[in-house]
Amino acid sequence: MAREHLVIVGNGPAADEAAPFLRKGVPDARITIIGREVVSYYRPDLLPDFVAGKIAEEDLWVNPLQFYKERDIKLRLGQNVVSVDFSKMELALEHKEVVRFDGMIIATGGKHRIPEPLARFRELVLTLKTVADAKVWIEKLTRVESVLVIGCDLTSVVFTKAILSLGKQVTFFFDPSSPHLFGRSESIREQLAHKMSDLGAEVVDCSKIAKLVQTREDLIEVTTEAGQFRAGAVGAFFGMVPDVKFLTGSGLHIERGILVDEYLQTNFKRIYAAGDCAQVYHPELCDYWVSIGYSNARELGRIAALNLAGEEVQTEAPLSSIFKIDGRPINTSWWMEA
Amino acid sequence: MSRLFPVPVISLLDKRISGDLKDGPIYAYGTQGRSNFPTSGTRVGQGYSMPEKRHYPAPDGTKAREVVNEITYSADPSDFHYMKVNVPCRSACPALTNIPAYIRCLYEGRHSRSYELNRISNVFPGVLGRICSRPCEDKCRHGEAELGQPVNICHIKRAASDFKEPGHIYMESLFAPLGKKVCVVGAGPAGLAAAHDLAAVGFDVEILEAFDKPGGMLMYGIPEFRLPRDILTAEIDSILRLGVSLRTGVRVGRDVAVEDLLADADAVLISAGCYTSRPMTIPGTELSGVQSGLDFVIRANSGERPDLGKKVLVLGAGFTAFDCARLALRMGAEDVSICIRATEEDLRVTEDEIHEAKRERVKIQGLMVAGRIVGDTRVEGVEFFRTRPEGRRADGRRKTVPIEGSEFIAPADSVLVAIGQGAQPIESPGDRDERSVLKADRETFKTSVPGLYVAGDYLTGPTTVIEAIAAGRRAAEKIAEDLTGKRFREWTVRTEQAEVTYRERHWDFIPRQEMPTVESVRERFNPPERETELGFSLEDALEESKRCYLCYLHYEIDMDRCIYCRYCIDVAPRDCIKMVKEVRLNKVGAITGLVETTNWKDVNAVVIDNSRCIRCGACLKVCPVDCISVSKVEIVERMLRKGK
Amino acid sequence: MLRVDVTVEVCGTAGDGTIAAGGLLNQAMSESGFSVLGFDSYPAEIRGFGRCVTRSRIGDRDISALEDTANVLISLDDSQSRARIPFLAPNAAVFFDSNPPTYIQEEDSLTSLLEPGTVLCGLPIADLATEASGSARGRNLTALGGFAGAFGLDPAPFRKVITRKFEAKGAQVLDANLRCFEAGYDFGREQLSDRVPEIFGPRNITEGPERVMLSGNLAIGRAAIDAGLKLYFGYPITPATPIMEYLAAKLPEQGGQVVQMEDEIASIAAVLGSYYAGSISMTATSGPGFALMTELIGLGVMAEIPAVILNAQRGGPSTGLPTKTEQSDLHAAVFGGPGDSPRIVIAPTNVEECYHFTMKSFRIAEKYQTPVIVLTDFFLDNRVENLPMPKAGEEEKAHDNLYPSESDKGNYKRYAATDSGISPRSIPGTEGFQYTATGLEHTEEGIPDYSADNHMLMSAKRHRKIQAALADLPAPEVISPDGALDVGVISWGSTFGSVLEAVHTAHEHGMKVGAMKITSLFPYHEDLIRAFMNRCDEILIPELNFGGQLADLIGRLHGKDVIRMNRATGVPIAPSLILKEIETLVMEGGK
Amino acid sequence: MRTQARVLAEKVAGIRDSDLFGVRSGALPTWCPGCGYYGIHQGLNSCIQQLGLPHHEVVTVSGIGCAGRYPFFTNTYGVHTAHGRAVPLATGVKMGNPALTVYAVGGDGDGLAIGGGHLPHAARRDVNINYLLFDNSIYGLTKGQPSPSSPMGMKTKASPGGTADRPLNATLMALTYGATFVARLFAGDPNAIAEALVEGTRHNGFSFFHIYTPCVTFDKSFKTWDNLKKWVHPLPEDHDPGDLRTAFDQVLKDDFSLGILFKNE
Repeated sequence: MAREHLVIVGNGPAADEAAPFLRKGVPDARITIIGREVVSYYRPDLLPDFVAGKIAEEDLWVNPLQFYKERDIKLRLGQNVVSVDFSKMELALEHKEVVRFDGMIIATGGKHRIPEPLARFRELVLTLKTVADAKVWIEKLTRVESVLVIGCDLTSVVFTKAILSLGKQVTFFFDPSSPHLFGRSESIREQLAHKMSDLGAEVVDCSKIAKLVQTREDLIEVTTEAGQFRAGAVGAFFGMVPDVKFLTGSGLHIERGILVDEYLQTNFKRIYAAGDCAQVYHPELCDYWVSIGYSNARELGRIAALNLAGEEVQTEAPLSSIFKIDGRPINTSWWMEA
Repeated sequence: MSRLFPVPVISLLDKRISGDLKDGPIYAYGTQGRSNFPTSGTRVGQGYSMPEKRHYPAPDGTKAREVVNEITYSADPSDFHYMKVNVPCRSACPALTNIPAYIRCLYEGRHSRSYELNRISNVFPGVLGRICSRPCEDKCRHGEAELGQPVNICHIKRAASDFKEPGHIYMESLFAPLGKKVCVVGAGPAGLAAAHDLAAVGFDVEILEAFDKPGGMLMYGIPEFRLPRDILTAEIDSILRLGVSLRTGVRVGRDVAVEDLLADADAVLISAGCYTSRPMTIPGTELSGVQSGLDFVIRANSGERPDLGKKVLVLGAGFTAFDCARLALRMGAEDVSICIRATEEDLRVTEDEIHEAKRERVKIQGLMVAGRIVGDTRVEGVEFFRTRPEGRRADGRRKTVPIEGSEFIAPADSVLVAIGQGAQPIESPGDRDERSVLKADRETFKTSVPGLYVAGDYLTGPTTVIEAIAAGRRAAEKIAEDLTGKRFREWTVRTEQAEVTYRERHWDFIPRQEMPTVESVRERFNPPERETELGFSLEDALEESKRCYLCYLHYEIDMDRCIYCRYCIDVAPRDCIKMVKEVRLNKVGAITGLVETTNWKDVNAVVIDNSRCIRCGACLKVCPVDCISVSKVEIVERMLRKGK
Repeated sequence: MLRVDVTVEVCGTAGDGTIAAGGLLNQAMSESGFSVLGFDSYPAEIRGFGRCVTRSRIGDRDISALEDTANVLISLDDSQSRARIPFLAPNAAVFFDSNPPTYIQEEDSLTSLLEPGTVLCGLPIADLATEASGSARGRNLTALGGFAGAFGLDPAPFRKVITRKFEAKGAQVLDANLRCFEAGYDFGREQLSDRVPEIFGPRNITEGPERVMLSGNLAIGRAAIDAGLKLYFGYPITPATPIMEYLAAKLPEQGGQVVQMEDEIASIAAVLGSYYAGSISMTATSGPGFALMTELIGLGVMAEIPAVILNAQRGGPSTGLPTKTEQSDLHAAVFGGPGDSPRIVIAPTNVEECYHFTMKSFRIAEKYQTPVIVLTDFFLDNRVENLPMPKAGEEEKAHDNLYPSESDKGNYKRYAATDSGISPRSIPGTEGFQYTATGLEHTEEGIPDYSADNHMLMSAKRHRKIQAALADLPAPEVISPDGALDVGVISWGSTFGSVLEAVHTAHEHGMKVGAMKITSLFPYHEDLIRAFMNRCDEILIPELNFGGQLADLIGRLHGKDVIRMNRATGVPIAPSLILKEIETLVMEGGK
Repeated sequence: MRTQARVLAEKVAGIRDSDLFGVRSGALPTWCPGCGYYGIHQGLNSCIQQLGLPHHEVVTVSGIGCAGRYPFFTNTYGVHTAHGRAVPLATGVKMGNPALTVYAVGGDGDGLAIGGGHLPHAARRDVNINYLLFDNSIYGLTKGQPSPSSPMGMKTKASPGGTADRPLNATLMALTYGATFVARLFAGDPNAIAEALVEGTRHNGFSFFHIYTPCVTFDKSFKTWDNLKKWVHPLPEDHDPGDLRTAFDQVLKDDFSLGILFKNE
């Protein structure tokens, strides 16, 4: 009789937390992590520091390969799940390999959201999600002095601080028209605005970006209703949208993220979702909430693993409804997407 | 991914398959393909040159026939079944549009003919090329798992209409006047399609239309930014020019009684569509600022510019809801949300539609259901419950349940309710349903009153344009039969030998061409009626048409000459050629299974599985004994001059 | 120590162009200034079964060996490459087709076996090749390109060697192949270069009761007749010809036939054929003809077809001394021919034995389904003895083939690996027991199979069978007083006659001497021989050859070196010579 | 009609019931896809079936080479012998049990080179076996070296400058050696092969079948499917197989006229 096969899709914080717990819970199962990036797990939350040069690339890496060997966890890196059939409990990889599984934790996290009209100038806009992105920034920052940060999510704040520390000049755009974490409360925005300018960023509260033009290398001209701006580089920070496209049509309940109950189980048995890609329903709230940020992701990863291993662990009342940034509590129980 | 909301395939094909309709004999039996060698019985070494004409016995033992390069016709159910399985796009089309043929025509530069091939089966190519629900693309073989993306069939159709010769006029094949009159009520897609077919077989047709312009939902239900009116009117005119007379502004049942019409004509067809919006049964719908989405769209399409305020909530999940939302933005609204019970995945619209709507900043908010509309005289907002998805309904759509105590209020300046429409009762004799709408048989279209017929959405409830057109055409066929006792056209499967494959392997790797749209959202909004989709350039259209596998081509191996060398299998792009032990058939003689084997003893035949074949032609090129033949198989509508 | 030390494996099924790709890789890398050592292994089949693997070790200094682990695996056929995974170094890079024509299950896939840390380099090999050239034929070059691009190797040398290889085939072919390579190269550079480790170092390294008179031959001929021989196939050769002539006169009387074939190869082939068809037959020849037969004797051993071959030894090598006697074909008979091919070799020492051993050979050949070689020599064949007409008892004549039982029908194993090693042998015309006899290594069912386990199993079976034959083979005879002996003389063939006479004389002189006659030369009765040797202080082996072929064969069984008495004279050894040798040995022993 | 699934199904069922392929073994041939040998295989199968020979009374003997593999793909008794030795071994089989029907198969290398010495004697001995020579003018199993029937100047890995030797004409040889049944055929026409084989098998004596076949893997220039199809053509209508002289004339003036060239009962 073949060993049962538990698959973790994604290789971010949630996945990384889930794997060892899963191994503890089910000592003799096959465990496979399937990650799209070719590199093994690293700390995404440290990327801004990496860009700022505060830490070296090695500092990003978390586990040596030995870690996975010891725990008999199969790493499939640079492999991309393109579809899942939950009736057959099979998933298909990009290179057309079909993998059977008996249980699954989906922890694909989020991907960057670039709303209209910026989307039309996608190639002029940089983001920060992966090591690869970070390296692009590092290379860029060797050549440019000014950076324009549009839209504000958590990363944008940390990132702004990081590049300020490099002595670059930053123009920080609030785009109220585009909903984001702080989109709900004026007061938070003001406070944040102050914080930013204290740090030395030029803060502009303005929406309606008309167009971006690359006037010459390392110079981008941004036309907005609040006038013209120039910057060496433009970064877009409108938060993440769950990376769940490959699941459409699979019959999995998906709204923004993958809908899961308080045990992080989806509408399929033994299929769990954790981290940024999960949209967790909580009975106390009578509503859904979405985890944001590194620590929440790890926590959810752990819970999903324990539950897949047969325990019954509930998520606490929205963990991150009180999510602190620079001491300010932020409600992330819900967020919008254009 | 294929957003598959079930589109019922028109029953005509199914009828042929189920063998209920047995018209027309099987004309002849197929050629054995090109040959360099005698297949049997000849003295050793005879006749190595390619024969000009050859005789082959028919499998049923009837005497042999000339068949090389002969075109054969068949009404055998198994052949219709073959078409259904092997030309998936076409069987998916309610109007049975000959998709591979028109795509190929376009590629060959015969743009007008390409348009005509469409016109023959779906009457409104220019219109459908823009707004069709494209059941075909969900079934396109190119969209199968390892093969990539479906062919952009719909937009090639538009290209055919865009690039046909200017002033192109389609020469209809007409029958002599019959001296009988049919009156069609409602100039919508169904009505117009029916009128066209009736006129074409020689009836004197008059259409009565309640609005002051013909077109029905095409004219009033579909926003102009999707469907420019000149395109529409041109195609309506090409129907009217068959001598169909049109009276607009006449509301049957009010301005004129159905009885009178019946007295005046040999038959009356009611195809009045669905114009009554389904009322929302929650408190507050009477408040000002709340209106039916359909009414809003109709007003907007009649040239009005209703003021909706800044924040608009649209309740509904269909195309109408999206029309409302996108129109609202064009009417000056700033913050428009479509609120749906379930999730995006359950929307009954195409992915492009969602993408474009989002680009125009329409927000789609899921998992919420309206509890009541709040406000004292004017709408101020809507109170929603959160919902939780719970399995699916029989029709495959998602079930959701409201969550107790999850109420929240979303502010709104106006609310558009687009939760579906129904037919409007018309004053007339005949049995009616509980909503006092005329009842009729869905196959024969007959009502309880002799000579009175009902068709289209009015009969079936809201469907798609292509379904309505198909319905209209079927109704016309029935009426003609009832009134004359004969048939004017018949469906047969036409098989013609094809010497070439028309394709090149590398075409299979061309990526799907996407429809270019007006980039800037701003430009889209002024003028608001500007068409959002720009249409393919000729280059794009040609490139896209190359992608079509041309599934109407049939590949076959002649076992009499096959040496079982498996060369074809070796070069096959996928598991489309099989070593077969036996072929399983169902009761009508259609293939239900190829039993494969790798036991050499049991390999009785090497068979091309046309339902897997991507018509790349690789096998044909390598076959050492030339035992692979290609033929072009199409369902055609043959005119029966004498009638049957 | 090598700064650059990379072992690259290209693996695919024969027909994928694996060997070609490996060859181009080697050339290109050496063109680039690396030093390269390549090793290919591929089966004879073009298609079907058969894995092709090329290994290339690439370094920046001279290399003198192959590594056992590979740093890079380029897979042209994942089903074959899977077997190479265990030979991959940690962090190896694996190149494979990322868009195969159909879906594959995890348990059949390459990627599912990879250790954590293996660098996955998937590229749509077939698609790229087809896009580039219209066919997937060039995919080996595309894969190669992907490898080169990924590691950022200089494409120029690759282009150069590809051009060199294909320009002869015309511009089109060359162009197609180049395009395939480029397609892979570009993909590798753009998509894969960021993931592979930098193992090639800096580029462009440039360092670098009524008695009758009977001869041996006649005895053999009579034995054949008495055994019921039906067919004799042969080719004239001294000293065997008389056998054919005798049979040509006698065989027709009993419905048999002598066929003079075109050569010895045809003769042994025909013998095997008739035995396969179920009728007994034989051939007789001498050294040169025997040499020609060795390949088909191998076939007999492998396909387990009986055959009786009489080798009348004469002086050699080559045409040698056609009319002189010698015992120099022992090794050729026992070991002759390639591969582990155990066969039965018996040698009569006198005319009577010529009769009985020939008789016996038909039965043994059939019972043990293998060629039996009867070694005589010119001297034995041609000398005439007077002896009672030898007559074989019925049991001696009895045929002894193991037929398959009806119950085997449906799952007949022609080569079943039984304990005895003997498998049921069906005869053509028997329904339901069709099989193909083959010279290829095969399974118990007779299907070709080169797997290690199978070759081990079947080799063991064949050796087991031959050893089992000892039960039916004549045991060595000892002529000696009891107790310890100063000298033991061991001999075979015609020479034994001389030995026997010499030893008898020695006994008369009161010497403690013994003689042993060995007639079963392969297999031989090891324990009996050893027992005899243990009683002897010295072992003397006189032979009519230069090297001492019997001494070589059994000498090892003695505690110390045996004393060889070799004569390459072409004439029999006189008993006196042997006796003299014995005396000297006894003297020395006494001192 | 071609779209008639019924016709297809009946056809396949027909083939199954005819047991045409009962002569095959269960093993899938290891020949390259597209190999001409499949055509010959097809021809021999239908011959055995047409003659209604019990499979256990047929012995197929082969040498080495791609053709050597033949016996593994049939349900008859078989011997896969050493290189070039099919004919003498087949002789032994036939003489060993004359009740058996014996087919010897081999390639041009097997039959004209290493085994070339056996053909004349099998012919003059007129032993009642049937010898099928698969002539593709190339060594396939060893990956493409020239064979005794390769045309002069043929370039291969082993003859980069082109072969210097003149090709052998197997048909001419067989006639010369006095074979009593000689046919020349083409792998692309299994039906013709079957018919010739039926006649040849009935013939009491040595029957020689010279069969042109391509090697799709290693010969891209000479005996390719396309070339052979272009070249081959039937013997003249009036050709008299009873007359050795006309047979010679045919063979000397035309390498590609196919059919039964000579037959002497």
